[in-house]
Amino acid sequence: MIVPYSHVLFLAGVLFAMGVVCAVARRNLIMMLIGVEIMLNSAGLVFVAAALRWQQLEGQVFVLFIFAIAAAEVSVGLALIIYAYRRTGSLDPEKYNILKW
Amino acid sequence: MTIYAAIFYVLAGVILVATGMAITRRNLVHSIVYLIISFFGSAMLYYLFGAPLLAALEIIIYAGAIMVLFLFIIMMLRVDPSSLRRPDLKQWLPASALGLIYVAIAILVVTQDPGSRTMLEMALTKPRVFGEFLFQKYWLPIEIVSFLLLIALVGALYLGKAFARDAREREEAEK
Amino acid sequence: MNWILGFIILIAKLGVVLVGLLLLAAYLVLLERKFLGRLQIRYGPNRAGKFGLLQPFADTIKMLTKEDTVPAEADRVLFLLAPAVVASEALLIFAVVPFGATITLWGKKVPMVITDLNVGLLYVFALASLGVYGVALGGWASNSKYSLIGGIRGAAQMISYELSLGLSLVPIVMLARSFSLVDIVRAQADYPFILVQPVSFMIFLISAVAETKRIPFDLPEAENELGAGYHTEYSGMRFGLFFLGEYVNLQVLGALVTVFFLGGWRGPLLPPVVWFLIKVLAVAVLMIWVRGTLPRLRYDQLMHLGWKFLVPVALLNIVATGAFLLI
Amino acid sequence: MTWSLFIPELYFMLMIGVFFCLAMVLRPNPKRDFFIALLLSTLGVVVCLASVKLEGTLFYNVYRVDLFSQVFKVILAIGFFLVICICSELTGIGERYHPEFYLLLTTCTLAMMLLVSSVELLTIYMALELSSYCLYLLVPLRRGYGVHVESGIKYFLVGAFTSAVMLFGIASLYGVVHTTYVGEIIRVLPGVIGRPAAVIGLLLTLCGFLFKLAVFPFHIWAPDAYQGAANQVTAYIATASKVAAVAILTRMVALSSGSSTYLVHVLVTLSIASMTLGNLVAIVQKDMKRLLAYSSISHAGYVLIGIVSMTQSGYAGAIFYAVAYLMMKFTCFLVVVKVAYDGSDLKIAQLAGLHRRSPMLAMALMLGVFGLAGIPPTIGFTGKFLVFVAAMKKGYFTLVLIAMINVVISLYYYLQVVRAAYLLESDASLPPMKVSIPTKLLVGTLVTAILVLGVFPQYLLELTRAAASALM
Repeated sequence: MIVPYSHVLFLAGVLFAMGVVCAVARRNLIMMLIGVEIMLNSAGLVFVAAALRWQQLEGQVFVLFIFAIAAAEVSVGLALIIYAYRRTGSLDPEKYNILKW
Repeated sequence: MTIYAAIFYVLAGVILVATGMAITRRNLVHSIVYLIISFFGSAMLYYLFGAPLLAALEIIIYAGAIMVLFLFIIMMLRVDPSSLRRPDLKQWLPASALGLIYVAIAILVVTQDPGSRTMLEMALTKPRVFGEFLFQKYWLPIEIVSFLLLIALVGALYLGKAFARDAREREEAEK
Repeated sequence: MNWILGFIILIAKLGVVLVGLLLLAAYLVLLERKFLGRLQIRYGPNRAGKFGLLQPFADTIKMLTKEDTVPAEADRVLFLLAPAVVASEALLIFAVVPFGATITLWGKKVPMVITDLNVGLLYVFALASLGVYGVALGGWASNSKYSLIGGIRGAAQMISYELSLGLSLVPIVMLARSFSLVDIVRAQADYPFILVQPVSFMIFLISAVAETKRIPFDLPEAENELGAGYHTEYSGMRFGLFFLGEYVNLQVLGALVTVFFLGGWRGPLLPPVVWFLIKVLAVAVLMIWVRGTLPRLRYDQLMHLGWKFLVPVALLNIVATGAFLLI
Repeated sequence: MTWSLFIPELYFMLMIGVFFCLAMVLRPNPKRDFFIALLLSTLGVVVCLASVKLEGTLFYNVYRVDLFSQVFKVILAIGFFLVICICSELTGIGERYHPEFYLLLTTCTLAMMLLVSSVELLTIYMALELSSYCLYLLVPLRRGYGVHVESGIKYFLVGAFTSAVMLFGIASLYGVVHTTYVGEIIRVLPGVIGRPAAVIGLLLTLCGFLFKLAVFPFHIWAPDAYQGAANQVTAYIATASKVAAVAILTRMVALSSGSSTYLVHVLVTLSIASMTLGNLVAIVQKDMKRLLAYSSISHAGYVLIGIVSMTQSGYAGAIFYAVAYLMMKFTCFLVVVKVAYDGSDLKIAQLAGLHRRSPMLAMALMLGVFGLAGIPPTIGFTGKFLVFVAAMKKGYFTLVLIAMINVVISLYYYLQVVRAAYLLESDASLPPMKVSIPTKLLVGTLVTAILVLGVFPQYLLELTRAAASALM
């Protein structure tokens, strides 16, 4: 007996919201990427808890794949960010709004 | 309340506080350090939820590889903390509105859902059982993920060299 | 009562291992200085006590009593935290290393390992991958150019070689069919794995030296370019912690090589713990010898060696082992 | 296990291997790369056509091969082939990187093929990610035009964000239904659809697909990615990737089989919003690719009408619409690629005098645009008709009415394009364009298909109905 499933869900939900806030509100490309990582991590928590709830392994398998996704995401994302930084000398997404409506 | 529940609440507190600190720091390196603490907490939770393999991998991949990569980039680009503006009200408002809606929904989920009140029982996944399950049933996703990593590799390599290539092309164009 | 007895035994084991590690680290420093001295045709320390045997104590007292300075513009918290990360990471790895056969004390079986995790090998990796932070954060927090460059180099080098380090151990896991270090030692009852996995052994050794940032891979602290690299700004006991970390890491390296490739504590005649120590020391001496012999690599050579040679060879080795096991 | 079911995918994997070797080993040679790609993609269409009748399941039932998936595989292969066809002058991308371009394009097509056949959430998610990553990398592959990096970053960040949202959705869905198989979810879901966690999970899961389809709140990447990417890449994103998104969205919505009114409400709202927004913003566009981007946002809304009716005829209509959309959009992009031969972005004003420079291309553009607008003898009209009829049968009168109004609005900017091509004269007298014979052949085939299938849609309709019935 650990805790009710809902408590884990709540923890993950708040974490997820924090990730969303970080990705939406922080005016910095690196922090936006970090926000997405936090979101992925919170999804992982839900999966593991759900796997425990149903006593199945599928949820845990999902988490393993999340790790792979996160790794690919960071490598591609950071490569893009460095490329952009070298061109523009800024990490502020506001500076990138050459393209408007 | 069992001892496991107590551990859970302590870890949950640590994770939430660390993540909260991480997303509000102006200095990116501090954010990274707080985030590492948060991922450590998640890894402990995985262990508590009977997934030691995932706990170890969480630390190896998230805390040990991904965050190092972030740190590395931040150090390499020499991001000056004073150049980073604090997010102003215009950005915080929609974000916090979104967050509030989300929390409302989360409370709804937690209170309205009878199934979510089930207690989680202790269980432990042995790495061997996990591996066998993974490679038998999820053979195809593994192939897909290998393609994904290949593509990420190709892309990172291309993008890493892209700036030098652009400069060269511009030089040639000027000639 | 049983529970209390188990707890006492655990504490005792922890204490013995900790004291042993620290003592050994201190004397490894002496050994290194003496041996290097001989290799370079000089004496090494010989004033403090007979053959300089009291030198480690003199060094420790010196470190402890020196002033602990923090640079004015440094990031104080991280600056103070970084050395502790390095030292504790190295010490914590020993929690899963089996250093002797199970013995029976007062009718109770006591395994000679602090804890036997079923994901022990991954635990080792997890801690090893955290060692990067000590280096990178230490270099960054000093707010000095040399330190920063040292830190960046250290981070790049360590994440590069972690890959080949991990891949080189996959065949071992395949042979032993377990992540647990105790099981891996058990699987070497007939023959040590170095006989069947020489390629893995070499890759592991090279990568592990790179992970511990020793010559010929000591670019993060290359003294003729960077002062002392990431720990240029450190003094007193904080520098001592980096120093301690390095020598505990040397033992960790020896212990891991012993467990994965040399059959762990197994050996004829002598008691298991002694065999374990002999093997660890042998690896450490080999490392010191390497340090006295090889020149430092260039940075691009370092990266090429890691990515273009070690990783592909390690992958091929995994495929070959897999094919062998299948047939 | 019957490996023959997996032949189209295996063939594409082989193709990836070929391009990988080309990228790694040989010196770059654009002509050779193009011919290899053309040859292999032609064969790919043949392979997919040959395996259209296969049926069965693979890999512990995570992979289902049925008429629905096979039809979409053929469509994807054709889309891929068409895009390869316009790569003969791949001026938007550095010559050194042509093999990488083909590699990413092929991998993306493979990922979409896997996507339309997967019936298990993890596999679906992974396939979706694979195809997305190929596109994220294709966008900044463009030769230095300045905006490509920015649009690449925008596309990537929005995509990563949505995929995280989708993952969270899958997680909460899994927490309720304790299975990841789509088939079993269908069985379990009606019993638990009343629970908020299930509805929210399903909605968040749909986010990922809506992002691919560029439906309203997830559309912000589309205009920038369309403009920033090389013309050929844009053509691919606009055609093949949209078709795959329609396929998987249809499959996922078919899950709930109308048992949740929340879901219907949300989808209807999104449909209306993206139609209206797309059409209104498209009016002020000056850049051709941005215009097409907003037009595709509005078309996503039309397709949603078909999907939201949740009947067999609705799904069939959506599939038919996707096919029609592929052909019409591709025709427009063909003209864009040919007119902007140096790989730059095309302003609408630059189309001026096209009817004199190349009557054939002008006609193709006109027909493509008429098709997009839904003017009668074209396939676009038939598609819209089918979708609207399906929605009417379900009684969504308001929705159809709004869609009709939108069609009228959209006429304005579509006609602007035609006006530029036919009525405006270019100030500088540009020389007539040389259109090669293969291009003429391609244009001829497309135009004929748009007209003939518009007038006699029976055969295609039968096929889509059969595919839709495999879904139910």
